Amino acid sequence: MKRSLALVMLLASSFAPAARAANEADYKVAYAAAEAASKEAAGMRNQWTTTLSTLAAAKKAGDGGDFDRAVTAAKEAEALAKGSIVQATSEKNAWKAMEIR
Amino acid sequence: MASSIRVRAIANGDITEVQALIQHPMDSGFVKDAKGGLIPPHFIQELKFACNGKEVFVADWGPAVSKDPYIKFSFKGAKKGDDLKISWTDNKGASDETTAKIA
Amino acid sequence: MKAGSSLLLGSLSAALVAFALTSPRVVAADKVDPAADAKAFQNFFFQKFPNVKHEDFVNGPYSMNEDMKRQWQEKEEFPPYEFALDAGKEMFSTPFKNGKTYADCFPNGGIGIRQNYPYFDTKEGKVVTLELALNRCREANGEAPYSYVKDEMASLTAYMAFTSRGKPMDIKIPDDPRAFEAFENGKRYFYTRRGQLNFSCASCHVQSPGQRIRAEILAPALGILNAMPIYRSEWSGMGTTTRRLMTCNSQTRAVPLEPQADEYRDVEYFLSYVANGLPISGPGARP
Amino acid sequence: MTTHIGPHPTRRLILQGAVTVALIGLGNLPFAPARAAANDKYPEEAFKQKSEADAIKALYGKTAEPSDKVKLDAPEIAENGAVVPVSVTTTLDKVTSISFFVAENPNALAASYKIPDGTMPVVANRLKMAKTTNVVAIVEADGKLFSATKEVKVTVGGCGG
Repeated sequence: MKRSLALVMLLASSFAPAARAANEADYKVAYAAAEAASKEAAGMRNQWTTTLSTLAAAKKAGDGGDFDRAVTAAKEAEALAKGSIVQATSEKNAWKAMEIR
Repeated sequence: MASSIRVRAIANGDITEVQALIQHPMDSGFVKDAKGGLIPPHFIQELKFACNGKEVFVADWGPAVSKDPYIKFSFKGAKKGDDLKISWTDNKGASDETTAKIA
Repeated sequence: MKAGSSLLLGSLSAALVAFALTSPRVVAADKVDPAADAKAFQNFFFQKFPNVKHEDFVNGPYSMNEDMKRQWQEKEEFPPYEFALDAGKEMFSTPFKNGKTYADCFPNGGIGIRQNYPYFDTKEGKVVTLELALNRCREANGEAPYSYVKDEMASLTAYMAFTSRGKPMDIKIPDDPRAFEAFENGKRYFYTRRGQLNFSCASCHVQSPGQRIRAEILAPALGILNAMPIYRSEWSGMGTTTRRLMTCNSQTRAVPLEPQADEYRDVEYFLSYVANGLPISGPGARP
Repeated sequence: MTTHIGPHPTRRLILQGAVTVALIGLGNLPFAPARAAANDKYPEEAFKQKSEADAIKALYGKTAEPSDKVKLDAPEIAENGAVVPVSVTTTLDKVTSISFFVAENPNALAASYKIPDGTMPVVANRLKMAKTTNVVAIVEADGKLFSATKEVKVTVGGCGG
């Protein structure tokens, strides 16, 4: 029993470094990706209000040094921006389904 | 500046029906402005209607009366052409009054 | 933002992509036929609400619910837009610094012409709405333009609408391919889903008019702009067509476009054209 | 009042007792005209009260009993909490005052109207309601209070943004 426990401890610790706190570099990368996606959505004139508010939250957390929260929010903003891009692309034709003919 | 009081008084027989709409913010003091600050209370407290020298209707209002307040009532003892005097004062001491002819 | 919403997002985008691929009715190139569109649009509502009188559709939610209609008729005895109307009338006749007035910018002195707006300007090749024309008139006479979402613009359009009350909407589409394209662009905007809530105008105003969205009853899309501008109790103030379109966008969590953007002008053109024949009922009072 | 043990405590006590009784009695008297006078003055106190019961007491100094002779007209679901059309009419006669209360507003009393004789006991107005609650109309007829109550549902509109 004791040996397997040690094994588990070893495994857990080896993962530990990967989940270390995000630092400024991680935040910068995540924020840049989110911002690019948001710009693309704006270019398609289909930005979501929640993309902008989440992006702002990411920036606020980032400026405040809370990089964990900032990276999470930046990833969230990127996902929202990507969602609006998919929506705009698919709606190019999907709108006809609801048209009164 | 046009009066803040719009009034319509129509006599049919001995009964005169009066409707009035008054331009006033009627701020209750519970509402926040865009920047999150409370808008101070600013509402009409007293509204009086008088005809032929007699008070025919007096309203005591609180902040729960809607913006641009509206009121409708009727009274006896007046006829077409009589003057109906309307006046109000608010909690900041501002006031306005107007006189309307009964149609 | 809760992690749950990104989950929702993943499923949303997947569903969207699947939906696009399988949509059977994607027709290669539709011939744009506004007249047929208008007929189909009106018949859809006439059949969906057989006991609503055709001209009543312009009363929005009040054509859909008796209790709301009663509240509205009580308010109409002395409507809250009364002050905006008086202010608009006064502004309309107050000369600019150069002595001219709005009457000089509009056919028939601007009286009783609201039903012809928006129109397609063949010189400019674009739709011109009443609000845009008013600001262009101000600029042409050396005056600063008004905000498209504030009281001055609402008062002016309220007065011009009032002078056309009861006249049937009469929007024309000139024989100009750009006009047909503007109409089609407006129609596309009307049916396109947007915002994180993924609603199009049609999701509410075609699929579920008469039903409640919390306290409010949804208005039918037919004649929905005939009552503009409207005094909304929710805003406790006047609202122009621009303000209504922009607030609808943000309600579905879509970032609004700039006022008088082409999309807004075209969707106004589309919605007004398909309501041809229905009376102008502006200015209106709404929840 | 300090009780003072004097030669004839009981007589003194009786005397003091009598005086206070008189005062209380008097207290009512000036109070009555004061209330009548209060009618002309803006009922500041009543508008400050939180609950509807306190507001009614502050305004009229007595309680009301429901009566089907008071017809209160208010919507089932308010189109919008900021502008709720409410009106009352009654077949009672000698009506001197009509008031409206919104039970769960920050302050219950919304509006109070004085009805001089010759004026019909009918009033329509538009009130603000903070949330779904009871609207109460009180009619003072021939010195007695009668009431009618109706619940009005209030919520926001739209899909919220």
